[in-house]
Amino acid sequence: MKHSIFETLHIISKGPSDQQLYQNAFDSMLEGDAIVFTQAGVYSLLSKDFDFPEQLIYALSIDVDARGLSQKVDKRSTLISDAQFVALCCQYKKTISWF
Amino acid sequence: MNKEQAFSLLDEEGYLLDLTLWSKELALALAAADQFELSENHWEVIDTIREFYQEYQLSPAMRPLVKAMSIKYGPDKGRSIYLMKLFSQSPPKQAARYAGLPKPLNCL
Amino acid sequence: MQSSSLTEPSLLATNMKKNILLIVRNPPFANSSNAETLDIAFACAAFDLPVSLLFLNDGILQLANNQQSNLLEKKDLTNNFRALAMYDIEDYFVIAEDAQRYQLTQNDLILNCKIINKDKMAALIRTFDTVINL
Amino acid sequence: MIFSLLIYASQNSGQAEHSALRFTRSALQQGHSIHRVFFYGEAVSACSAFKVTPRDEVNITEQWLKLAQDNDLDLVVCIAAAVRRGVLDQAEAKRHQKGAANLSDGFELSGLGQLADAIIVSDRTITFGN
Repeated sequence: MKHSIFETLHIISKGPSDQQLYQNAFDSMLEGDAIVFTQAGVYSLLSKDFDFPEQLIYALSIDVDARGLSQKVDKRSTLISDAQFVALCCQYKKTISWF
Repeated sequence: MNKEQAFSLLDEEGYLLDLTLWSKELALALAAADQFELSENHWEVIDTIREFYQEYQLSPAMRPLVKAMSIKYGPDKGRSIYLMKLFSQSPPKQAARYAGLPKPLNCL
Repeated sequence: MQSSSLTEPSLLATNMKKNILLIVRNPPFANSSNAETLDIAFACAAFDLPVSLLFLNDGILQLANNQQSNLLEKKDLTNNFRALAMYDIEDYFVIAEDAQRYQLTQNDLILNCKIINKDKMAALIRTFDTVINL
Repeated sequence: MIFSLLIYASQNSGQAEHSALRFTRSALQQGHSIHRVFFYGEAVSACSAFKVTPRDEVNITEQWLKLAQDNDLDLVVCIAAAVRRGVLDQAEAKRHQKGAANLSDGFELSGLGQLADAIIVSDRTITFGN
């Protein structure tokens, strides 16, 4: 793990067509934050030209698989299990849910 | 207003069903039914809580009621211990009942 | 990824007060989230938790004065929002870019808000222990 | 760690409630404790005993109840949000003079103070919505 500070974990569960929500979420991020895409949020991993912020990007693998996206996800993201999701919530100081 | 007339206007918990039907006589009848005497000090609280509702459309919890009393009558009366002495039950609930207001939210 | 450390004691010391940020993002009359966020603020105040509010994006529209919700046969939430000060909640933020988008100035708002630029928002959010964003 | 969950969406409006259930299971499996699961907003519909789930679909209310029984979970439903949406326990049904109560056994109606308490007591309070 390159990063050593774990500040806010942003849990984004809406798809990227909700541009305003994404803008608000990205505007609220700083160094040390990370994103977990869950639910429809995992559709963000589809678009090749999607403008990810610099933060670490995770996606809940069950939500990716359920949507048939496992072969198509953006390689900049890391797929995580439920257990790893819980572990991230412990590791980061707080979570903010965006939906 | 007698007890039966007053009680016919209340819900199961004793709060006024139609807020526009409040009157001082109703408050007196409710207090009498509780064997509770409303002094000048009690009326100050009832007036304050009614004004609070007018202003904010909310029945206040303890903290804002204390603050409203403090603003209107000064720090001696703007203290929770003062309100607790005046009202035997929870002051925000009891005063709201006599004042003909809805039960305060977030009563735990 | 590191595994969580289960041996680590609970991070919360018993008397430590967490500060809470409630984000209001919806316009008036949209759904119940603004009212339900406000009710969380009142409940936290009863527990002496320090609460701040950030009116983000369309949330700023909730603060616009001269609303007449009675025309829609709705209870006026702006009166309820003004009650926050009576619960000793007086820390309100709006984003300058949102105010500009809707041509709102401090004089148009029912609460006395701190107006911050969008690029200061992330730093603001970082100062809170708990964020609720309904 | 001590977690609490704030669920703010119903099973019918998306996936959030299921996500919350999975999170709770996983946290418990890893030895964390769940101080409280607080159902707010549309999530109160999870707690209606009058809800009928088709036989070939998963009944999420039953899953919560099973998880709660096995792990002694505190499932609290916001009383104001619930009453507004027609989810009543015996006391509320009587108070509001409704014909029947429909809060599922295993859930408790209570005030938002329970959420404030959960925030104070828990290391993390995680919101699930959609």
